[in-house]
Amino acid sequence: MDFATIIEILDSAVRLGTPLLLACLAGLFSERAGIFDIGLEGKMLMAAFFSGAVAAVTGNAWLGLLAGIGGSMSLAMVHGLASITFRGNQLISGVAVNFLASGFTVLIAQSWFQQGGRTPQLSGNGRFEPITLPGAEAVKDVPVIGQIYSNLISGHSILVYVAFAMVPLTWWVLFRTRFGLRLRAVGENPESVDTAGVSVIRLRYTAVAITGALAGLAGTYLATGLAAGFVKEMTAGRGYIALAALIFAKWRPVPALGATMLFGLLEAISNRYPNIDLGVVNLPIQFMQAVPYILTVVILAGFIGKAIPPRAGGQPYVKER
Amino acid sequence: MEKTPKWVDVALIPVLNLLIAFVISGIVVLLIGEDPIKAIKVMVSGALGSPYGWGYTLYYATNFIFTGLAVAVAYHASQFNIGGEGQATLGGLGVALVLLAFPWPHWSIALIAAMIGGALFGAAWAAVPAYLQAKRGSHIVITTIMFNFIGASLLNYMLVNVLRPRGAMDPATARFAKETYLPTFHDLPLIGQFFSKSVPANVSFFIALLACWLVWILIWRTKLGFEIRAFGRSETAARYAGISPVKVIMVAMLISGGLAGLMAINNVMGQGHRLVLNSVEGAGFIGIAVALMGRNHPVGVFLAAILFGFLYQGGGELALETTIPRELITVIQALVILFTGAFDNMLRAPIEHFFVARANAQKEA
Amino acid sequence: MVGAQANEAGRQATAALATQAPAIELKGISKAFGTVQANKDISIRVMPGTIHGIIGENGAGKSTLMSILYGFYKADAGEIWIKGQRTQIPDSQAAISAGIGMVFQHFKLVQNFTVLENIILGAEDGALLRPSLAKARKELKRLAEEYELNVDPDELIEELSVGHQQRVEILKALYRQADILILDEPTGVLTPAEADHLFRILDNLRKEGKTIILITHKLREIMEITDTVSVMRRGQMTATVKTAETSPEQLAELMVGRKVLLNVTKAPAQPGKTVLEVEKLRVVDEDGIERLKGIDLNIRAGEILGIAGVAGNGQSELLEVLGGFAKATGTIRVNGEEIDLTGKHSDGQSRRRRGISHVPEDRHHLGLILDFAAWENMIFGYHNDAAYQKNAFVMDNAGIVQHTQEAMERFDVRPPIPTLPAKSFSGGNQQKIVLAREIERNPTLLLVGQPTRGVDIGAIEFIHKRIVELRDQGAAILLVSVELDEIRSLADRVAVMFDGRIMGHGPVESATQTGMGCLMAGLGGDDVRGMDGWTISDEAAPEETA
Amino acid sequence: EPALIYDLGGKFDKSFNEAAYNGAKKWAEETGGSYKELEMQSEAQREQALRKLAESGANPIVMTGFAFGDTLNTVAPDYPDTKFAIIDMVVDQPNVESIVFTEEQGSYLVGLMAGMASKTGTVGFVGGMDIPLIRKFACGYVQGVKAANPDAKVIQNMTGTTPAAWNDPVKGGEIAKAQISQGADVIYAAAGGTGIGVLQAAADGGILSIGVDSNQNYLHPGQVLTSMLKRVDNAVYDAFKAGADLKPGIKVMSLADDGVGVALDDNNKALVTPEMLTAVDQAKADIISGKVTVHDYMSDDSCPVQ
Ligand SMILES: Nc1ncnc2c1ncn2[C@@H]1O[C@H](COP(=O)(O)OP(=O)(O)OP(=O)(O)O)[C@@H](O)[C@H]1O
Ligand SMILES: Nc1ncnc2c1ncn2[C@@H]1O[C@H](COP(=O)(O)OP(=O)(O)OP(=O)(O)O)[C@@H](O)[C@H]1O
Ligand SMILES: [Mg+2]
Ligand SMILES: [Mg+2]
Repeated sequence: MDFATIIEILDSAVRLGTPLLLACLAGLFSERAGIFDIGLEGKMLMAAFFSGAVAAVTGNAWLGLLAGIGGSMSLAMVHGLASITFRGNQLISGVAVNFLASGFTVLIAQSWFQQGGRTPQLSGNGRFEPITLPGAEAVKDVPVIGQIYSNLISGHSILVYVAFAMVPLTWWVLFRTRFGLRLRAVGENPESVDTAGVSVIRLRYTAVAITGALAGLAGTYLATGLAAGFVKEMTAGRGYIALAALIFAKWRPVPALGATMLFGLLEAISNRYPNIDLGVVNLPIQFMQAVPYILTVVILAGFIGKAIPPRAGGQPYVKER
Repeated sequence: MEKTPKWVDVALIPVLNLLIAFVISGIVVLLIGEDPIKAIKVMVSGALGSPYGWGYTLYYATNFIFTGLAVAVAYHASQFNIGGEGQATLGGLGVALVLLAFPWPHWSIALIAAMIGGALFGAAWAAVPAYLQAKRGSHIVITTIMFNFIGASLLNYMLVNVLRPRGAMDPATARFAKETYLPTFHDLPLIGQFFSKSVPANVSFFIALLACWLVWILIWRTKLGFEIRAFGRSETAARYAGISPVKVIMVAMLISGGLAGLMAINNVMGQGHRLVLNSVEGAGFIGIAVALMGRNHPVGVFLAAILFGFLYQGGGELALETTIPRELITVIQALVILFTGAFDNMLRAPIEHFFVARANAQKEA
Repeated sequence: MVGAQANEAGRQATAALATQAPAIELKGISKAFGTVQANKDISIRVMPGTIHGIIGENGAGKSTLMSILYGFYKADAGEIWIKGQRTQIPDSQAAISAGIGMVFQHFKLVQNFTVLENIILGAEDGALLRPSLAKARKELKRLAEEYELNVDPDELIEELSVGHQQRVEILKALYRQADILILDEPTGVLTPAEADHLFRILDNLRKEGKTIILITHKLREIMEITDTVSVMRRGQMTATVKTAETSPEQLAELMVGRKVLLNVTKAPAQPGKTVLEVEKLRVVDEDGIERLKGIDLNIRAGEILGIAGVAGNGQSELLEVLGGFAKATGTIRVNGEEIDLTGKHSDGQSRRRRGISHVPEDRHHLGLILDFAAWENMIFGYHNDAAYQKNAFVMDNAGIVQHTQEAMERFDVRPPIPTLPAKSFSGGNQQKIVLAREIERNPTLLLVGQPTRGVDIGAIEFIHKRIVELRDQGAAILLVSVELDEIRSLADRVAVMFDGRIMGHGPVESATQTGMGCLMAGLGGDDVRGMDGWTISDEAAPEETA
Repeated sequence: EPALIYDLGGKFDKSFNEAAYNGAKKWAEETGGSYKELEMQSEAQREQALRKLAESGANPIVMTGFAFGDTLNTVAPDYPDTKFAIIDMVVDQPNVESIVFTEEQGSYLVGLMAGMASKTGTVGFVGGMDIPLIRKFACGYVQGVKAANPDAKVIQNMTGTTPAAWNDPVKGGEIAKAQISQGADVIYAAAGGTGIGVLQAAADGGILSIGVDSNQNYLHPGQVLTSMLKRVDNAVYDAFKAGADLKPGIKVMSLADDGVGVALDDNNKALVTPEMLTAVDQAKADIISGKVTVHDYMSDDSCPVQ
């Protein structure tokens, strides 16, 4: 395997890891605030559809982005209503959100475009095209550094750079701002926040809304960056992988970057080398596909560093029994 | 809270929630420019209007009874088994392996063996998450989700690389021997004359009914059920009483996984006659809705399974008879889960408030 | 406000104010949780610069009332006046603005945050944390000096002892410049030394002119520190009196609604052979903290051993180990046979088969399953007994209901309806169900924890009578209670626990109030040595060093 | 009333199933008749879908895709009076017409063009689900490429092992990008809906692509070299037209009877050089005359060239 191939695989890993990263950070906000979210998949799917649809109709990817975020946020609000206002079971709500998105996107897509649940093919401004960073062309032939810069770092869609920027931003918000302090507190012990005179409900809704926005970015990237339009079930389990990455990263932003890129890399490798022959064993593609889930179970089992979720996670905040 | 009559909890609230889900589904149908009334008509006549429709409705219901019971049993032990999908998938593998392994002389013998195979494989797929929950406190919801995906990959591997007959293109096993085909409703005495040869409902339906009864006995009549319920209601009290949490979680999840795996006698052995990818078709997830609606009671599970069987079959007909895509069913299903599950308190709180106020008023008087 | 003069001035100012308006005035507060009327038409006034005590049985509604004052719950009816002003307190933010701070019975701290982070939570100065943290650090230092409230600002809460956590809670309130401080049962979790320290702090705060409401179950504390005291019973305020003008006896009577019988009439014990022998019993909990540090004790047939001590000194763990749901090292013998402490037979079922019955301290979380019907609760823990099975497969539900009906009648459970869920019974009747279940087995050894907590006086007498009856039938009984009076009136012998050890044990007759009090604090001075027939542990520190 | 069942890729996959749809549409427009159609949602519902249509009296019932083979084999005998047609699979039943195509021939032709159009000497192939049928495409393609340039390298990838491989444009795009980075400058996608992602990635990467089944030249005008036409539309049209008189047995649609071919239209006019045209015409004539035989992978499950 030569250097160019490695760069190419890493490049692919970045592209495939980006939706996971955005979705993972999305989940991070919600779960850090004590709202479990297994509905990331649904929110991404909804965003993928609305961004694809609006971008197709208007020919403007930015409008698509807005619509995608809107679609994802509306599901986030359903989840918020269920988990915060009605104090329902967050897991059940997540399951419902996934189904809702899965059915609703196809239903609407079919009604709007009559293309069997897909949106028209996007082109030109309807997509977030790759951006060539300044100087990338110039240094293309400089060995190693130049190759890394022009082939790996440059040449992604704007949403990829947004996703990467979200990592330090998320860290900063979470650990360096008042909002972050309160958000973490509400996921650990909502009573502490409530008795400190801060509204648990408002905090949690804000968190859920941020989750919606980030999951919206993730879905939009799928439909308008990675692909050129929406097809049904195009998230293909990425929401669950993002959830796995979140656990893998123990609900922390920087490890989330590592986990999602690892899972992106696994996908990139299995794209290029469907069967990996290790000499002793031949790893079939199905194994490669299952690796993120297997790793997550191992982490959950606590054999390699235990993943402890936010203490109040999954429980509705109920003052009166 | 105990002042609210029981019928409110088991009947009124679920029915109202269901109504809301249906009304919103109707609005969705309107939104996509179709006629909801017509949609209902098509669904009702397609699913319930003929023996053909019933044959399919009951076939689907059979699947949902198994997965619904699976969710319910685990729920009584306060375990949210979201892995019914994976367990049923593996159950299918178990059934297929059993049926392909031997030249079974008669369906009845094959059925018993297949039941053991399906249940064992389903239980095995629940065992790891159960063990991790019991021993290491790993959140069972997340591990069972992960196991759904791992199970799908495993089945994919088995079908593509191991079980696919030579020269065949689709990832599926060979057909089972004719001797192992389960009698369908058409083949049964008395009712056979009403059903055509093509209906898939088969003797598994009666096994599902039996499973309902056995689950009822288990939960409400046996020592084990007592321990499961006690643990489910109060883990600390169960420990005080000397009930082993590990035992209860393991046993409940193994039974749950086994029930989900048993579903395969219906869809794989009874209908498909071979194992294909995704033969479970989301029944594992529907089991959650079924258990929620059925309030985790076998009778409720049975009724809810019939309802979802109706939705499933009716939805299939919709796709055929109208331009409404079959995904409408997914939406209805989502809304039912949402309203009977996650939004349950929306109606419950005001209704209970009403009854509490009434109780207080009576107390005053 | 540094310096004695300023202090003096402040006190005078508040004293002047005291003659004008109460710091707090509640008028007609009512609150219901579902069908439970937790507070009913409650009115009280508290003057500034005073400490006001509130006492009442468990469930009387004390915490609820204070939570309403703090905006944590919303009252169904009533008015709140702060410093002479009608004040709406819809949420805690409003309470904080009105200068109210509260230390809850169950602390509201974020376990994996530092002290500093907990302090500023909700009281940050701006959108960024850094300046707030710096300011809080400085302020904390000042407060620590002023009120002897030392805590390491960078320590995680989960690393702190309970006493220190409580200091953080107080600091939280002071940081928010509270001049009205509510403390809900602050000493329940403290060692006597910590409690004394707390009272010194409270005294300092009072001198500063702050108003304090102190909820406690301990009459001693009320008498020691409060200026005025209110008594609550069943959601109502039954009396408010000046502390100086009342006595513990009067308060106790007000609390339970009638004269308290301090003694149970019982015949002298007729101890038989030794039933329970415990040697070198040690328990280490999940966090690695040693909860029992080598317990030795024994109980003979026909006697009641009372375990006294401040809650949290290992009594609960002792019961849990004996009852079979906590692991331990050491030896336990029942009727000479050693009991499995860690292996396959170390569970509650095996203990029950050996004739050990257990009435747990916490009936809601351990003793009962509130959603289960009375008949199910009546066999809970004994459900595997052959007597309750119809055949190899199913249980004899009808038979169990019948049996329950009879037991309920014998134990005067009201209403005697076996199919009613446990949660529909009142606390006293719930406790009777648990007792019926455990006592009806005729155990050789009965473990009882807090048998009359939150139970009304009529039921208390009944329960005490049944326990003594059981003793007279020859059972060995281990009684754990935080109520010294209960220990005194029921037990034949007393052992005092402190910090996971038995500090001393001896006959109840020679136990003096002060002597036991010293042992409960881990002290072993002259008061203790003077008790006839008592064996005192070497661990008990001579009084002077404390 | 005839009926058409689409496979999992869905009616509008812009490829295989869409070709079938176009055939049915053409028939409906010409005859003014109406037909029933059904899209498969899941593997397990094949049988119900077939039976449903058969029960409803539809005749003939046409289905696209080999995956129906096994199911049809059990269902067809139950409805002896109904005629079935299955595309891409041979089902030996008295009331079934099995329609198969000589995809290796069409793929040979586009391979020829790819080999000529490639400047790097490296071309790519992206298949859908890894099954003999798709290897047949690949093998024909490689033979064509080598005929034009014996030194050319062909990078081959399959998208997956399950039917989901027909409908994963994101993965298709990633595979195409990988091939581009390995030097491929023409990529042939035989992957149903997944191919859309391949064509997109090729267009984004500034290289040429080759579509499949339907004429996909229009998707990226000037960037799709050509499309390997598989006249599924004709097959459906013919079956519908035959109606109840559909002739059971195997029907092979080959280059000779325009069953397969290459798409030439305004969209790729500029890309197709006169030399290419000549070569394609020559090869076509040679294949039809038997002078050139293109190896069929499925005849012996192997391919002589790589
Ligand atoms: N959040 C709640 N929801 C429902 N009922 C409650 C709630 N909090 C308290 N109660 C009920 O209100 C009554 C009063 O409870 P409260 O906690 O105020 O008592 P308390 O006097 O503080 O008792 P303790 O001495 O045990 O702390 C009890 O019957 C209790 O069960
Ligand atoms: N946690 C609870 N959940 C639901 N209802 C409760 C709860 N606690 C108490 N109740 C209800 O409130 C009523 C009064 O309960 P409570 O324990 O205050 O009784 P009580 O008057 O103190 O009686 P007792 O003197 O026997 O303890 C009970 O009959 C019961 O129906
Ligand atoms: Mg209290
Ligand atoms: Mg009470």
